[in-house]
Amino acid sequence: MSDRVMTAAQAMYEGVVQEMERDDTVFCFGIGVDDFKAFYGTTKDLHKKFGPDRNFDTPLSEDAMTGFAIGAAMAGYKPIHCHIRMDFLLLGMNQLVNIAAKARYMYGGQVSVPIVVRSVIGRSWGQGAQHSQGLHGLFMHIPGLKIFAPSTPYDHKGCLIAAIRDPDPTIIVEHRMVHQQRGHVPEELYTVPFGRSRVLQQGKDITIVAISYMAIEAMRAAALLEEAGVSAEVVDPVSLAPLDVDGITASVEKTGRLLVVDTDWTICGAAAEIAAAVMERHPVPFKRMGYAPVPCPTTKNLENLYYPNPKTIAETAYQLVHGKPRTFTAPEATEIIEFKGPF
Amino acid sequence: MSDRVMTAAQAMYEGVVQEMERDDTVFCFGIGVDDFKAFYGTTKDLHKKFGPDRNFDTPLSEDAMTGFAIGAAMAGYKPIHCHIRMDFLLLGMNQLVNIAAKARYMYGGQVSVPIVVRSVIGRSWGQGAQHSQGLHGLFMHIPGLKIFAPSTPYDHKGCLIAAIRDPDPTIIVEHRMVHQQRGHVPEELYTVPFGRSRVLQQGKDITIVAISYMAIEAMRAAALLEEAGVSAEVVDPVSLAPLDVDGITASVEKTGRLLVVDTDWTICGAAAEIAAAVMERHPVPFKRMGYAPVPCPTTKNLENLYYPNPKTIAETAYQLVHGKPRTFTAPEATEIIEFKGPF
Amino acid sequence: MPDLARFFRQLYLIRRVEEDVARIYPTDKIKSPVHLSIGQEAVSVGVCEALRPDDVVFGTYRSHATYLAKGGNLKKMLAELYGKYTGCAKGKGGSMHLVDAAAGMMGASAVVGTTIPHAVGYAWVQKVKKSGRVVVNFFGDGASDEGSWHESLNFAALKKVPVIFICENNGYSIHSRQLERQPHANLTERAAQYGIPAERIDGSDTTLVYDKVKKAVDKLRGGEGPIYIECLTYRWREHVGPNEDYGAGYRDRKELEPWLEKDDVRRLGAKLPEAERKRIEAEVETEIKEAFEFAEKSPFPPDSELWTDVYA
Amino acid sequence: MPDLARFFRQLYLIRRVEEDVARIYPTDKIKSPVHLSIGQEAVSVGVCEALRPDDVVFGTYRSHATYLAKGGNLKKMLAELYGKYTGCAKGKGGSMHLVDAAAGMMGASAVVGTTIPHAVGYAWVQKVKKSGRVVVNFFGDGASDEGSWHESLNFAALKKVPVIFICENNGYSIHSRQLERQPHANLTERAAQYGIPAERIDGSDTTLVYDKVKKAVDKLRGGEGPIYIECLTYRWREHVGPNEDYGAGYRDRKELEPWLEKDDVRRLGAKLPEAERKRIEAEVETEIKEAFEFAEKSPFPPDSELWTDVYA
Ligand SMILES: Cc1ncc(C[n+]2csc(CCOP(=O)(O)OP(=O)(O)O)c2C)c(N)n1
Ligand SMILES: Cc1ncc(C[n+]2csc(CCOP(=O)(O)OP(=O)(O)O)c2C)c(N)n1
Ligand SMILES: [Mg+2]
Ligand SMILES: [Mg+2]
Repeated sequence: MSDRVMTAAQAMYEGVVQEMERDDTVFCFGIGVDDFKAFYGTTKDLHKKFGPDRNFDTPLSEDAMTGFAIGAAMAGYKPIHCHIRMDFLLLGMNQLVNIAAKARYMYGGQVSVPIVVRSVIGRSWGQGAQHSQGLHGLFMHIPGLKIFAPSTPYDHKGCLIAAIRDPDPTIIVEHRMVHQQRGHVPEELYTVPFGRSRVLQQGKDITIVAISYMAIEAMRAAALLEEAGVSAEVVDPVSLAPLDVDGITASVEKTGRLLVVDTDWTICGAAAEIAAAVMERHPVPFKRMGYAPVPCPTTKNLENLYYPNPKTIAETAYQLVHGKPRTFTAPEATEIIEFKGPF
Repeated sequence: MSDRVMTAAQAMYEGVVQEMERDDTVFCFGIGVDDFKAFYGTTKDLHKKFGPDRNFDTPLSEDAMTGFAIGAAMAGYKPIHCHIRMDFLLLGMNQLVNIAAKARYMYGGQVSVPIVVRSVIGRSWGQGAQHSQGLHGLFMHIPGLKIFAPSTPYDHKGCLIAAIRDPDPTIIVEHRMVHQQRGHVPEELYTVPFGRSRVLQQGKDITIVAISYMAIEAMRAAALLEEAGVSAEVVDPVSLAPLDVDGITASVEKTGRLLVVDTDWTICGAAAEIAAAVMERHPVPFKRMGYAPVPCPTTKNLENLYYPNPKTIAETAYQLVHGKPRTFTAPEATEIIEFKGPF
Repeated sequence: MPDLARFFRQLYLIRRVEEDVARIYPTDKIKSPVHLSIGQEAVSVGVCEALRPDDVVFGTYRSHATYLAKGGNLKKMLAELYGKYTGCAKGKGGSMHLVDAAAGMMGASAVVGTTIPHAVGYAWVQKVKKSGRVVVNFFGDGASDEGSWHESLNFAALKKVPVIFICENNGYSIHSRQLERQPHANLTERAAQYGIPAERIDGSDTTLVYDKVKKAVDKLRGGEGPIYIECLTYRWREHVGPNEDYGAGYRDRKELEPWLEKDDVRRLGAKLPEAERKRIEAEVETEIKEAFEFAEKSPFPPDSELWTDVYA
Repeated sequence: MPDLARFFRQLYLIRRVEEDVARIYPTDKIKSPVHLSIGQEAVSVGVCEALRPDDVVFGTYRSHATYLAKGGNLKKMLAELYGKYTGCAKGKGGSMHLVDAAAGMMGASAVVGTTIPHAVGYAWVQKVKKSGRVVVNFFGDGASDEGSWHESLNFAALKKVPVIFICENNGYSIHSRQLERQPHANLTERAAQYGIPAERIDGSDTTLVYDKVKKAVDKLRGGEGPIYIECLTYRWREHVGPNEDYGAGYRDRKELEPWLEKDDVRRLGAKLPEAERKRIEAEVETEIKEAFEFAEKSPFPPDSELWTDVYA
């Protein structure tokens, strides 16, 4: 159904509209959701469609706005709190970690906090140290939170709907370069399950587990690897918490090698966890890739070194498979096509 | 020199006094540092000794007080910011992660932020979900931060002095049950190096890497294991960032097995990182232990299940060494002796 | 119409429960911190008596009074302090996390200032739903230092939500006086700058608190909001734990004296006919005795409870 | 004594630099966001002209004006925007993180509200050292929503530190008007409640800003502090990027008109003898041309720079 091909951002928009039609208690809020930029287009005119109480702007008050969402959720509503940058979640950490993740437990089951936190990784166009961070590693550390990090338009819609309907606090890790990816999206309402990974491409020589935008880069790397005779299985975890350790391990049992590629740092990150969890069950040769362990530089030539890319992913995978290096020639970087400035 | 045996809390006090005598720009501040409880006795009367500008109380404003420390550090002072609970650092995350860890980098080397953040894990006496957390896993994830988590009185003094003198932002993870441990502490000023682990006990069958209070529990477990004929090498990482991966790996190369025990959750935590980093270099059978992946319950019987203890550590280690279970009988839990309420 | 007998009953109940908690504390049966409200009961009672059962309150770690004043179950509270399975949070929360959703006590947090925005969010939903329900948030002079206070008041005023901010100003955050943390003792004036009707009152006068809150509640039910009331009060015991601490050096026992004179447990008790007062006292004593027995006898949670209530 | 020629030179420099940044932007040579101060220059110039070189300022992501007004090196600024190794942050920071420690520009952060407490900490050290140096913090009406604003003002007032809070109120946070985020446009009155002398002034009048700040600085050097000044101003271009955005729907071009009339680049220029104005303009144009050439010609940082400046 080629008429149902759309971007991930459009899929988010479609999903939220359908859920807001279905359930009156669902509402969006956050800085800029009702302006003409409309949170990357994903909340476009929702206030006109559903009224100003269901899509509204806020002051710059990430701490209290997170608490506000928690209070509204305790009262039975389903807030979708939108952050144009994941970096700003650091201002809401106390509410997310000390309250949202713990409320049901410390209140002995009397209280639920079904909030959805949408946060976008702002990589591209020289965002620098404070506007480019993927920080899902921090949140995976905290029991009580659920986390999605979709890479396909299909999963964007399905994860959003699942998050809205779920009684637990859920963080959706988005990526503005992923927002522009296109793919088939069914019209009907559907959910994507928590705790289930998705095999994006089957392969037999190595399992590449790749998160968010890195799933897209990994698919590009897999194409390069194929030319070099290496068959890579690309697995998108989709759900970072709970994590589909069984599913990922099954793939690794088949291929015998593991490469984890993240849009985040590897130390105490998803890459560390996935590697450790798989190794506990089925030890194989493995490697981790992610941000260079430094703050993100602004200038393009250093930024290019900071992120894994199809070339470095293919080279690392090749080395793991064959035990020797091989140089790959990467196609032109697509970053600027996927998101162009100024913001 | 038995006259130099003291508690870790006393060692902290001695270290800070000596550094404040040596360097006029060193100062302590934080909620309650100048009251009669004196931050577990570690800042006792420093304001009387050095004046009210060098040991002062603050409003409840963890976010701005962290920023205040950063500003004072930029001006060339050496702030020691004291938090009676590590849980409260979540309110200062934005300043710690978005500024302290990144300032020198994003300002191209023009600015340094030599702050010391002391934060105490408040386990014991029914602290519950929000007053007991070790959260060092979160901070290890962030490049630009340095982290110490000492377990001996000797290292408490040496880490504090090293942190004060270091030009980078450093977090010291303390533990109020560790505060009561006694040991030899030299009178002179000395530093403990970043990035160097400490072998607390040599052994040949298994390496137990154990952090903060878990180093003490691991030593107790090692005694149980010895009775069962298992020789455990107990390694205290001391410095969590940078981490002494080489030193830990060398121990694992010798023993052939690894058990990591943390006072924090294992998912995306120090235990995940240590396991993954060692496995990348030298794969061996390993296990991770830490908080149960739930918020901390308040009631004692559930809390006992939440934490690793000498019995469960010994049992896990034994299973790793012998591939079969064995039940250990633990001595009376020492928790209440090491810290008794009400706070 | 304020019902003095009812006020007295609630004040007496809270005072006596906490005195018994303090008495039992040295036995270590309660193995977790307790922050007593002794001396501050009039605030919770005055406020909660002006509320409907379906109105909602959010508290702090110092919430024994709030919980009981809002009609929270006493047996479940004491069982919670004892860490028992029959506690309001199954023993998982303890004294700092009292909750009784059925009674409209929506929870208490041990991280200072964190429930202020919860109350705003909860109240915003009431406004959108036009439920007529009112939300109250209790917090201290210390909590007012936190950024969440500013952000929450600003947003509540912007959205005009039906929330009453009750600042229980006992003059201290742990051992720090208000003027050691704030340049002026003018929290009410600060709150007023957000366009919130704000008033500072004597929080030891139950009837006064009741009257002010009653008027506020009436306004809020009509769709106006928020309102801020600073209640001056005094903590008689140590910040945490069962004892007095006038010897610790940070405050003098002289400070306590005027508050002892204004103690509404005594003042209101004295206004009741003696027989009635005695009857109420006897009833309450029985209730308390039964609740402690209930707590003592109840079982600890089964091990499996470690794993429940994390995810739904 | 205000030196009008000097004011004009600084205003003209900043205006022209930013116009050229906007002109060059579509070439994609500057591959990072730019938040232009066009229209707001009078605030930075009026404030910084009243400071000594060893006084210190902290800015925001919108700090081209602040950086230049404080005497930051123009070549290094443009090289930074171009991502070059010769930039003030070696290309690692970009437009949002301008810094020139030697000139007293201590840095700018892209997370709104984060530098307010830095200024307080820096100023506190000056007070303790009795250095006589003064610290200024620039932030917006949006930043005033943040909890850090409340916490920082409270603490600065408590400790009486020599900091001047300059609220550059341009009426918007991105596309949100102040009254869409705050119940009243009374930030000055809010600040005053912390016991801080606070005043709202027309931020388009360089001389007025200068006079007010000069008086404030004199007070602070004597050991008093802090002081708060809200400067009303207007952002002529879009929030981020090189263009105007009056067609976007959130504001009308009519709003701009009064500000165009009060434009001090024109007003002050007109007060100078024409020859002097022309000479200044020519000098500045040369300086700008050279700086752009410098930026263009400079090399990008070597790969090894990825790894430096993380740890000392
Ligand atoms: C965010 C945070 N900072 C510090 C603490 C430590 N602490 C616990 S209670 C308290 C005092 C709070 O004072 P106030 O709000 O006036 O309430 P009171 O105890 O007087 O009832 C402090 C500082 C905490 N629990 N949370
Ligand atoms: C903590 C935080 N929240 C949100 C943003 C997104 N953001 C960037 S600039 C801006 C507007 C801030 O407005 P104001 O302080 O008035 O400064 P102005 O841009 O008007 O100069 C916002 C909301 C951010 N960078 N940081
Ligand atoms: Mg108080
Ligand atoms: Mg603005």
